[in-house]
Formats: sequence, C-alpha cells, structure tokens
Amino acid sequence: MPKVLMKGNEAIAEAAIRAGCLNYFAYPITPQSEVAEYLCWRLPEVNGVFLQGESEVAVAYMIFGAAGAGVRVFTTSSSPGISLMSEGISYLCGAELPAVFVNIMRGGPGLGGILPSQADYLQATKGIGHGDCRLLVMAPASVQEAAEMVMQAFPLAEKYRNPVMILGDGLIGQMMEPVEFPDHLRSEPSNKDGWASSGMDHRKSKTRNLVRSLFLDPEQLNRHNMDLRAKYERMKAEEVQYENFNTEGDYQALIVSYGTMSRVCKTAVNMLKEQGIEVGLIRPRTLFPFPEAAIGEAAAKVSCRAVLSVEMSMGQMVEDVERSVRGARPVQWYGKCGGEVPTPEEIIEVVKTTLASDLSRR
Amino acid sequence: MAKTFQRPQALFDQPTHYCPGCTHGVIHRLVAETIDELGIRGRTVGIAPVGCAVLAYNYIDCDFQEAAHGRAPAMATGIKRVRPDLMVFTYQGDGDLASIGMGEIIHAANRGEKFTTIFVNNAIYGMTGGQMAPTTMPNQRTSTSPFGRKTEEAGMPIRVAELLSALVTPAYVTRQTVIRPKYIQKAKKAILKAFTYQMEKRCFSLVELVSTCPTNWGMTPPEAIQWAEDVLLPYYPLGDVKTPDADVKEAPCKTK
Amino acid sequence: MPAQIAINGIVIIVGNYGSGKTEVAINLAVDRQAAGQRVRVADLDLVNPYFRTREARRPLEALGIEMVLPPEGLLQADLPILVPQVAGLIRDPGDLAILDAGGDDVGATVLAALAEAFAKSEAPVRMLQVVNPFRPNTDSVEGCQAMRKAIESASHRQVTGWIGNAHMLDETTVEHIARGYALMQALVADSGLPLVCMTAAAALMPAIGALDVDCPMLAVRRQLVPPWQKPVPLQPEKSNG
Amino acid sequence: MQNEVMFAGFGGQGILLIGKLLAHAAMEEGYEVAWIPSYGPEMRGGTAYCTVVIGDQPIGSPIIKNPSHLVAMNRPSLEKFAPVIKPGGVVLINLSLIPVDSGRSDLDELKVPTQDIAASVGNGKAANIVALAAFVARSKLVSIDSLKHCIEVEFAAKPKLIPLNIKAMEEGVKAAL
Repeated sequence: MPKVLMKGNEAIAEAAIRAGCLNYFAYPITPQSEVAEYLCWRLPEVNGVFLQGESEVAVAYMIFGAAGAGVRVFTTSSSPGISLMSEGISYLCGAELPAVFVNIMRGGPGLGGILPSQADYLQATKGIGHGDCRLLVMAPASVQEAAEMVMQAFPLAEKYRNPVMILGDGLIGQMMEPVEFPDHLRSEPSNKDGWASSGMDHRKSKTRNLVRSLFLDPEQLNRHNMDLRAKYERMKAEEVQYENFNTEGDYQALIVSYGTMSRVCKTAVNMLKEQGIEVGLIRPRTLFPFPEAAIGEAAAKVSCRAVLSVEMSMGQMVEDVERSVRGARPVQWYGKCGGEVPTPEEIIEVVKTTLASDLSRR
Repeated sequence: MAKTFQRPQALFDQPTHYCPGCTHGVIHRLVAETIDELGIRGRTVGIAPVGCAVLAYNYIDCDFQEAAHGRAPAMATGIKRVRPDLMVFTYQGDGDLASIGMGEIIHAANRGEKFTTIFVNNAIYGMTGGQMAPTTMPNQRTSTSPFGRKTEEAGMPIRVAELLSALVTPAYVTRQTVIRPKYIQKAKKAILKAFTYQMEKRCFSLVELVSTCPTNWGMTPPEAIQWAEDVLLPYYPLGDVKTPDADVKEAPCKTK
Repeated sequence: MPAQIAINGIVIIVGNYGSGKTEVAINLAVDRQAAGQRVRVADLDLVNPYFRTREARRPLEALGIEMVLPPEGLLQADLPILVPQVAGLIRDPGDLAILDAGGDDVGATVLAALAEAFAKSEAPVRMLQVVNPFRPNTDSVEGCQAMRKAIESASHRQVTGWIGNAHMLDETTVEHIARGYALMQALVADSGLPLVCMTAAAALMPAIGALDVDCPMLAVRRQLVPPWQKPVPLQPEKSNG
Repeated sequence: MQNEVMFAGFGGQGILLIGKLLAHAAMEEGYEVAWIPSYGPEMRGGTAYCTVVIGDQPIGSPIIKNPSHLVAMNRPSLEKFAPVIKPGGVVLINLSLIPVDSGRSDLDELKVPTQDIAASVGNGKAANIVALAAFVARSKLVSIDSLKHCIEVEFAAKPKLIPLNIKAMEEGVKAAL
C-alpha cells in the first residue's frame, strides 16, 4: 500500500490492527488519546473489540483477562497511566502472558506535564512492576518505526510469553510523518493451546489451563523465576536492536541516544561534521535488551575520547551506557526534560566542551 | 436420593483446605453442579480472587485465571469481550469485591458485562487473619477493629446487592445464603439462574451469599450459624433485589 | 530447682507476638518427648505466615514427634487453614498434645472455633501464656494481665499458668533471666496462677544454677533462626526423671 | 536541502490543517516530511502552531529553532516568530488581522487579506486555505497541482466543501502574484 501521512498515535493504532491485534482496552490520557479516538471507530470496522475502561488499573487487568484467553491485545497510555498499570504488568509477567503496552511518555514526576519526555526509561527497563519482572522495551524514533515496532511487538510478546513495551515520547505520538505498513501478520498467538484459558472444548487436549502467578511452594517459585530469568537472558541474546550512525570512520566522541532525542543528535552530528568534528552515534532500538556490546565496542575505538548519553531525562540511560563502556572512556550525560528538548546547537556545544575538557585533562 | 451425594464432574475429588464450618466448600459444589447441569464445563472460565478462595481452581475443574486483589471483574470483562462464547464467572469475597475492587465491580456491572459474579460475604477478611471488611457489622470485633466496628469511623456495612441494584444496567442481583441446608436449594436456584442469564446474553448478574467464618469470628461452627442468622440476615435480607424483567424500558439487556 | 515440667493432656501455648511461643512449644515438645512422654504438636498459627512451628517440622519429626499441619503444598500459604485433624487431636491427645496458637488475642481467636472439640475431650486442658518481660507490652504485671484478658476473651478459655521466657536473643545474660524471674514472681502473686517453668538458652543452663530459681528450667535450642544462622541441634538429653 | 515552515495563529483558524496539507503535498512529490504540532495547553483556544519539515534527506531533529518560512495568521504569532525566521525566508502576513509588518528587511514579506478573500469566495473560514495557497505560490515548495489534489483528498468525506476550498486556493494563488 502507498505511503500515508499519519500521526504517530494513529499509525500505532493502525499498525496494531495490521498486526492482527483486534482487541484494545484503554483509558484516555494526553499525549496519546488519539490512539483510542482512532480505534473507537476503526476497530468496529474490522469486527474488533474496543473498550474504554474505568481506570488504567482496570485496563491492565482487562488486558490480562484477554491475553489469558489467548487473543492478541494491547493498550496505550502515558507515564502516570503506566504507573497505575504496573501492578498488572507484573502479574502478566508472572503468569507469562503476551500483550503489548505502548507508553507515550510525558513529563513527570507526579502530574508533570504533557510535553515529550524520556523520563520513564528506568521504570520501563528496570522497575516496571514488583518482583523479578522485565519487559522487552522497544523505542521508535519515527512514525514509520513506531508502526513497524508495534507490528514486531506482538510476535515477540508471543515468542517469549511476556509483555512488550513500546516506549515512545510525546513527539513520536503527536508528530505526522509518512508511513507505509507492511503486510498483515497472523492474528492469534500460535502457541496458546498450551496455556490460554480459552475453554477446554476449544483445545485438542481437552485438559484445562490455569493462568496464574501464585506459587506457594518456595522451591517452585524459585524455579519459576529461574525460568523467567532464562527468558530474559534469551531476549538479551536474540533481540538486541540498534542503529549505527557515522561510526564507520574515526570519531572523537560517541553519542548514545534514542527516540526523538536521537534525531536531534543526528542533526548535531551532521552539523559537527561540517565543522570538521567527527562524532559517532549509536541509537538503541531496544532498551531492554540494551545494546551493551555494540556500545562497549564503539566506545573502545582508539579515536574515541568520550561518550555522551543524551536524553530527555535527568540521566537514566546513562547508567546503562556506563555499564556498557565499563570505564574504558569517560561517560557524560546531557539532557533536559519536562517538555524541553535539547536543540542540535546545544548538543554541539556540549560535545565541544566535553572534548575540550577531556583534552585539557591530558 | 443418591443423586444429591454424587460428586459433580466439575468438582475435583479431594478435600478442601477450608476450615470446619466454612461455607466455601458448599458454594464451590453449587457452582460445580450448575456448570454440570448446563453442560458448559468445556467453555467456562472461572476467576479466582485473592482471599481464602484463591485456590478455588484446586476444587472446581474448568479453565481458570487467578486475579489480583479486586480485579476479577476487569479480567472477566477482558475475557468476555474478546471471547463472548465463553462462560465466565468471578468468585469474590467481601474484601476483594466490596473494598479494593469496588470500582471494578460497579463499572463491570454498569457496563452490563455478560458474566456472573459469585460474591461470598462473611463480614470479615478471612485470608489475611480476620481484619475488618466493608461488610463487617457494627460493633463486630476483628483484628483491626479490636473494640468493634465503630460506625462513626467506618460507616455502616455496605449492602452490595442493594448498591449494585441501584444501577439500571445489571440484569440480576440477588442475595442468598448457604448457612443451613434449608437455604441451600434457593441459593442453588439463584446461581443456576445467574448462569442461565449469562447464556442468554443478558447483562451482568451477581449472587451475594451470606456466609460464615467461624475461625476468624472466634466461634464454633454452630455458634457462627446462629450469629449469622441473628445478626447478619436481618441486616442483609435474602431474596432477589433486581430481576431482568424490571426496568426493561431503560436497561440495555437483551435476550438473544 | 525442680527438674521436671509437669504437664500432660492438652497444652495450649499462647502469648503476645514475639513472646517466643513457638520456640517454647518446640523445646517443650523435645523436652517432654525426651522424658518419655509421647508428644504431638499442632501448628495453629493461622495469622502470621512467618516463624511458625511448621518450619521446625523436620527436626521434630526426626525425634519422633508427630506434627499436625496443613497439607504439604499449602504449608507456606497465606491462608488460614484449620485442618480437621486438630479437632481429632483435641479429642484424643494421648500423653501430651501441644497446640501452638498464633500471637496476641488475634492468634488465639481460632481456639474459640474449636470449643466443641475441647468440650468433647476428657483430657486435662492447660492454656499457658508465654511472657518475655523484655518485650514492650509485657514488661509489667499490668501489661501481662491485659494481654491475658484479651487472649481469654478472644479464645473463650482461661489461662491456667505462665511460662517465663526472659531473653534478649543472642544478647541474653544470666542477669536478664534473674530480672525476668522477678517479674514472673510478681505476676504469680498478682494472678494466683502458677509459673510452670522458666526458659534459658541451652548454653546458659550451667550458669543458671547460681540463681535462686524455684521452678523448672526449660533448655531452649533456637530453631526459628534467620537464614544466616543455623538452628541449635535438637539433641534429646537424657531426662533426669 | 531542507525547508521548515512554521504555521501559527489562533486555535480554530485551521492552522494544523494547512500544515498537514503542505506536508501531504510534499510527501506526494516524494519529499521526506514531518509535521510537528504544538500540543501544549496553548492549542486549546490560544495560539496554535505547527512546523512542517520538508527535505530530500531523512529528517533529523524535529525540533526547529529557526524555521525557513512563516505563515502568521495573527499578530502575536508574527511578533513571536518573525525574529527567528532564517534570512531570505517567506513570511506570509494575514493582513485581515495583522496591521503591522515583520520588522525585518531580510525576509520576503507577503501580505494577504486572507479573511476578506475567503469571504469573497463564500466563507471566511477558508482563510487558512487562502493563506496556504498564497504561501505555496510564493515559496514554490510544492506545486499548485499537488496542493489541489491534497485539498480534494482532505475534503473527500465532505465533497460539498471541495469547490469552496478550491476557489479559495485559486484566489490565494492570485494574491501571491
């Protein structure tokens, strides 16, 4: 199909349908309410299910119920709403149910503001719920990529029987860009007969399924958690995605940045090139698993003297960047949040200052 | 009749973990019998609550999901919306339904979600050790109301059946009990009706069952039954509070 | 000091949270079993899922002490599980049946639900309240009596005697036990109920002889220890009796 | 080559829509495009603005500090954004509401009485289309044919509005000559 001009939120909604997900439960919150406003008329066209829940707490468990019944299901929300869903996300991880959560981040903490932010990085990658639970987290940097990631997210969620989160910022949701949708995917988790509470009659085995996360025997619970850990390790081995930008030749500094922020950084890298300063950029497309090896390797390049984590937050991803660089190079953070987005000019300034201070230390 | 003592197919043949004098076992049996009689075991999904009945799936033999505290109605909504062909019931206690999950039950009932709720009201939190519930009676002593429930602080106990029947949408709301054999047939009929209405795609139905908790009430089982009759039943009167044929003009309930 | 703890039939152990009921119940069982009584223990703590008698079930069973517990799969459940075997144990306790109730009046509430079984039993029933005078609410005669009243009201049963469990865990000295004994004496005078025994860590027992204690001493080997400590081995000593 | 166009005015003037129309037309012509709204509280009744980025390379930063061009539909927008426009850019001034000019000599100022023109073709509400058409005719970022096509697509669901808007477009183009 030809390219169409769509808002990120609309593209996310349409992509889910094209990924065969015809079930959506949500509660409105800026800056992602367009997803619900799109799906409330679009889903009935394809005989799908649209329901506006009474709260994000309830929505998380509507997702649980539907996922547990063996269908593709997703929701979208923004930072405070995701906080309310986080208990349910932990239960989904515990019960090993596939579902997709989209977080179009806004400023925080608390009510914060509605403008773009990346301040839920740690929540998404490390602190999404109680217990040893993890999400596979994907971070799109364009409307096209948001659509593609939504379509990848469902099979990934089903492959691991684990929720997947698309972590976008307000701009990704609100911006309009041309988008082209890949072809339809299948519409049901192919492995659901083994676990879904979809009614015994509907399964060859005619034995019942229990969807649960309670394990009273400590040995059993430990084993369950070891199994979950093995899954997360498998994600680390198989699902890392990232983009290299201007890293073929020598560069004096390496920027790590994701989402909208990475696009600003790309502009800065291009402008620095015009001034004769080469800077490489790595853009994580998955935040969990994090492209540790790629960043570690890129930072270790002989010409590279410093690493900069640029974020629309007060320094969250920088912890993972430091972990990846393992002390081989100085790692710095630069960022703004609450709706302020660093401009290319500011980033150029920071890169130059960093390189100068690094030189003066030698 | 020998039939009375036959184990329903939907009930596992194993003793329950419930305390002597607890009514969960009887209610499990009534639900299992209903599932058998309607022949729906293969397309039924139960939702077990947080509470003493968290392990209900160990006794009732059909597909089950295990809820977070209070969220069973949201989960039932999720299942029923995406799989309207399944028969879905939630099994909830008073802490689960009337306290932490009050928002979920009211909205599910008001949307007319086509599932059935079995609400076990024993006026106390059983699982966590006898704390005060929203349905605890005035002056009733619990581990968090050691001097008795003070209504000036905690208000009067919530009559869930009446509260939900104030909504226009729900199809069937009734209160029954199983504390003595003489009440059980009526309770059974109510559960059967509630499931039947679900099969007929009528809006939400709820069966409240006034129950006993001798262990946490600190009474022998006979004392508990007597107390329930003397104190609970006058405040929680038995009978249908809302039937599907009332309010037909306004309610969106439809038979198929 | 008298060497023997004279108990038989049904002994219910009650007391406030953290008084050491469970350690007392376990060690009392070991002591009596070693003295030749056939002992059974029921874990009636339905309230708090931590530090219960069931955690010591393996060493106790190794000594031949029979445990009445919820089914294996539900041992760690946060559920009040009152198994029917408890009523059977009460009706027919044998030499000695120790019922370890939960803490405070809340933990003792379950006893009221068992009133019928108690009524049908012909065995003597004792309800012993464990007191650690170094716990905040039981550091005075009034505090201990208030707790007794609350437990009696919740359980619908009377306390029949005291067990002095004076300790500060690993920091316990002979001096602590002496001070605890003084409070127990005052409690006996105030209540008119007997002091069934005092306790002391097995390692402290040799030093206790110097004290002028006019009641049996129960040697305690701690079983419910945090994961970084090892329980003291429950070696049954040859009883003096 | 990259051009950034800032559209600004009161909420209700159809600012976001004309931004979208330009982005759509540029996309149809094979350019890389991004339409970036302001979705802050100001979009509700206050100032509304959006930026359209058109380029022949993938678009980097969607945050534009100095746009190439400005379509100012009210006075506060002109006063706020005219100072940051890159030298040489086109600045469309809605003469119906703005009695002043940009105050810059290095810009290509285009003054169009958009409301009056729209009213003359039948509906003052089409002022945004008049402005867009005039801007496109002057800046030549996309062809008038592409613009016409996109207007027809945009109003496909309300076909009665198409002739009015096409007429408004044509008058806007004339105004830029």
